[in-house]
Amino acid sequence: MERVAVVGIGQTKYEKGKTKNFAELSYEATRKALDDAGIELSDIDNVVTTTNDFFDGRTIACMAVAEAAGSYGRDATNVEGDGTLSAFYGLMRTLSGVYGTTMVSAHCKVSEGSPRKIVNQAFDPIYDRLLGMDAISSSALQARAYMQRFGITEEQCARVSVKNHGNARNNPYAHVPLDITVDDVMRSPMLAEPIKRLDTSPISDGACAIILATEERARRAARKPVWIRGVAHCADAYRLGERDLAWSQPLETAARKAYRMAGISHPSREIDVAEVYDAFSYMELMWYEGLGFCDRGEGGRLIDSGVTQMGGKLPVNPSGGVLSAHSVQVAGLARIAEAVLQLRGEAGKRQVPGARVALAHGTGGICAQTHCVWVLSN
Amino acid sequence: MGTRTAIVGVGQTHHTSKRKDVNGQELISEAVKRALQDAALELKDIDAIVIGNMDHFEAINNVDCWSIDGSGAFMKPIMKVTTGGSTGGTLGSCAYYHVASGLFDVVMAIGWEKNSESDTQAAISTCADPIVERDFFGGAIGPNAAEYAMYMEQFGATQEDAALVAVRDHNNALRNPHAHLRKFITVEDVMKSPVLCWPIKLLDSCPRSDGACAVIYASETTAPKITPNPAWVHATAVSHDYVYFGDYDWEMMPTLRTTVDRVYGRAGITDPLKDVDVMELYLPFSTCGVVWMDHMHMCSLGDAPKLIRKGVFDMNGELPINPSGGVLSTNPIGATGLIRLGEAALQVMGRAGERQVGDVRTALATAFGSCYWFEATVLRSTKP
Amino acid sequence: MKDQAANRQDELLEISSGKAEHVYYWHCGHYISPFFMGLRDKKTILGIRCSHCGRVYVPPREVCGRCFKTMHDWVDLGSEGSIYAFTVVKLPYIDPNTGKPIKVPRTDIYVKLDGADTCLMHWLDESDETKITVGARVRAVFKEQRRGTIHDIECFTQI
Amino acid sequence: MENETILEVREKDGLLILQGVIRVPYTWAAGAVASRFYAGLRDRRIYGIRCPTCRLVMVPPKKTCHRCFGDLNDWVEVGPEGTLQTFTVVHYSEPELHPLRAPFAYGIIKMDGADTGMTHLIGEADQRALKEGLRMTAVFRDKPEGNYLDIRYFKPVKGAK
Repeated sequence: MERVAVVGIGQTKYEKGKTKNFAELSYEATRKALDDAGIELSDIDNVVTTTNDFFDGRTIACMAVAEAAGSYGRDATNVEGDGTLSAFYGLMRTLSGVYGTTMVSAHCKVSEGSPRKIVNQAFDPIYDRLLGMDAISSSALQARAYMQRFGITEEQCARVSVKNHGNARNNPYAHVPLDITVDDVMRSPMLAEPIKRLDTSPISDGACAIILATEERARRAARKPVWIRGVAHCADAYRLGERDLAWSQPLETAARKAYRMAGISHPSREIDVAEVYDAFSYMELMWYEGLGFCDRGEGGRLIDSGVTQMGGKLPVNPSGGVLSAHSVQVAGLARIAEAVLQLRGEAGKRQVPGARVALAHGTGGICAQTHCVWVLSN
Repeated sequence: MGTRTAIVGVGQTHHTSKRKDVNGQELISEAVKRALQDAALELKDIDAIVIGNMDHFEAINNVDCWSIDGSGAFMKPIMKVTTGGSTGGTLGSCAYYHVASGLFDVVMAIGWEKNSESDTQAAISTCADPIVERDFFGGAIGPNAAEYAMYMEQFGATQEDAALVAVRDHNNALRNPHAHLRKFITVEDVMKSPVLCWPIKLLDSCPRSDGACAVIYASETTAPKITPNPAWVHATAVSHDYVYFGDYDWEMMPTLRTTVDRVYGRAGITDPLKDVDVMELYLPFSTCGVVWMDHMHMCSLGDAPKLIRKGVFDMNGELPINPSGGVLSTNPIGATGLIRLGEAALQVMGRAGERQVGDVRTALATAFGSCYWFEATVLRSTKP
Repeated sequence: MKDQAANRQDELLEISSGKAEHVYYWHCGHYISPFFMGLRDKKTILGIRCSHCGRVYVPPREVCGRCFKTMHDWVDLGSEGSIYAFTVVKLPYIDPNTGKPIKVPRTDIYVKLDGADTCLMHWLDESDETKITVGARVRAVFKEQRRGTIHDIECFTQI
Repeated sequence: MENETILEVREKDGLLILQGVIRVPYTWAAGAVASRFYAGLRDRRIYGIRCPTCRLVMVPPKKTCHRCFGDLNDWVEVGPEGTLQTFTVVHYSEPELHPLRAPFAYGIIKMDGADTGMTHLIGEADQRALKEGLRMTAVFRDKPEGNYLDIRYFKPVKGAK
């Protein structure tokens, strides 16, 4: 792969009930990304937006943000899914030789619709949609399967929540920074066993944008470029009953491919910081395993060891992760943006000192049916 | 420099008004299997998949995830792209960029829709801004009807001119076994058909169809191994400039002009009538087949009716348009733009059967949707 | 591969969504809110001008897509303009807001308000297409009871 | 002129929030395979479909194997009992979605003779006694309607531990 860099990023603060409409929210992120890169829209030659027609309450939801994302007068397209996939498409356009500088943006106002009903629409209308499952109840099936198989405890999951909400206190963009204990998580209301209120991510509105550029174009940007070293994505089977819910093979497959591209053979040693898609606390433990940060079934022990805390050898989600701000399809793009800040050494109070290689991860679908893994370096 | 890319296989369903015998995933798998068969490939040869439709037609969230049984994306990379009516074009260019990036070798684009599963106009009306424009947006017909009313006023075009386009596309469909509507019609039939949105009548309009289409793209190293006659992508372009329907400038059609100017420029086309052998155009209404010809530089502003009356765009004319029967005869919306690309590719590959237009060296396919957004691709039998 | 299991058609089931209702709370944001309040409080239509290129947009929005600059220059466009384009809808499609067929005929118009560069979509109180002309002057008819939506304008009427 | 499609207008800090709604009904074709599955449920029989290549019996059935992409038509009856693979007890209420009142349970049940699990509701169970491996059996709806809830839920087999 030729060298492509992330040269600019922009995020809004993630909150519930943001007063800006889709376009205003999207513009805030794209404007910040341009200013961050020190370039103008005229330097951008194509745009990838990210939408979800159900969350936005309109079909062709990308119409609303076309101007605000900078589509006027330039080639634009739209991905529906996690922001890591739009960024992947942006990367491919940047590499194609047709374009050189790509704006990738995502917005979502989860608070405007009915998220549980919207997630329910991801189930098969022919079969199990009528069961009325949503993200919490379906993920609870996965959490149980995973914890049961490997002896993971609810306290270990709670530790993820404590860590990430605590980290969020250092992130001015985070929605839910909290100073909590494992006890607080354990005592929070039970939603769907074993998932409790504080094991879940919030309903957040927000937007994020990143700018990708070829090596030649990256030289024009004001910031130190952050290089994309490896990216891959992979999908599991659709039906929950056909999947191994306790082990994510597509994550391992995507990670291995991304590592191969990046020349990484020992992820836990070579990666300095990771931003992963922890929509529920148990997920972060599963992703440790799929990403090869530890052996299969060792996710609980890894969190216990403190390795993934700030100050540990491999801090995971210094930003507070998705548990602290979950603006659905924005969340994966935000992981990339946070990884970029880390590699630039501009992550402020959440900076992992001396970070040189960072991982960003996004998921899509019920119980994270698809995974996308990014490896970046400075 | 990116990897040169070609279309090497096309598969589609027999499009029809309602496929009760298959659900969405099963419909998709038919197109996928036919595309694989067409390219003599197996699923394991496909490195990545892109899929698209318009969400509110079937109310299925995360279609990429849902599609696995039909798309064959189990343990493969799959992503969903969507831009409304132009989704099919968006899919084609997404697959193209997958290969052009050098990251994937063989990539399949899948467009599909089961328009029978909801009220098409209701679902499409939700694309207008919900609080400003939705209630005044008569589905897709409204703006196009308004556009032709204006064109008739300005240039003295008639409803019969549009009817000629309807007759051309509908009757071309008689040669296409995959077309949804295959019925011989006359100008009189069109004129007598019921008015939907004045001046657009039933036979001026696209149907709503259930159908799917899959198109396989491959890199310059692999494409020649798959087929001796790949359809090479020479240029692809898009213009998505508008946010509100009220923003559009129907007199100058800037997004259409920008799109075609970009692809003509990139592919070195100066006179489309001479430089292009066949076009598969996303004309959702016969009226578009009149107005848009001007802006595609086939003639000067207002002269399209003259060319149409002369039969320039008929099967045996100077530049045949829509030998497949076009959108007027087949419209599973998320697939429609991809069918244009697939049909254009079949023409270039010389595999269009009864609807083949002689020896095709250059073909152009377009897609249209949303807020007058356009996409276009130029395919050639020669490598770029 | 057979496309149609036509002989078994009668056994083929369909699954219904039932009434399928999805409620949304759309934030009008910082530009559409003043626009709707203008309709509600002053019976006037507000646009916004790009101080860079001079284009006047209605409905107002934050950013001029061409210049990619924030706009601040609000313009009172009054309530009159001309018909840029129109269509008479005769197909009683399902109204996505209600799930019931719309009332037809219904005339949708694109109004070029005086002083604006883009059009506002709305209804015209005339459904006989022979009595409507492109370019005809129209005026917004405001409702008595207004609450801050696009329907504070009842419709447009030809002057 | 009839209109007012906006249900409610709220004003907050000088800005407006409009409550609107989308009411587009859908009718999904089950297709021949799912239709046959539902015909089976009408007779209180649960059918799966076998992939001869992958040697897997999938329940509910599907037309194409997601693993080898082969067409499937080898129907097999499975069950009537199966084992619970994973489950959750739901404590929150979402009346527009949930067919049962909270607290209730969802589970994935692998029917005897099947290789894939079926996600469904769990009823008539001591929720605190649920565990992996529990033997379950389907409870059918009295008047089948031709959808997934023609199985009302799965319940533990009497005396099962």
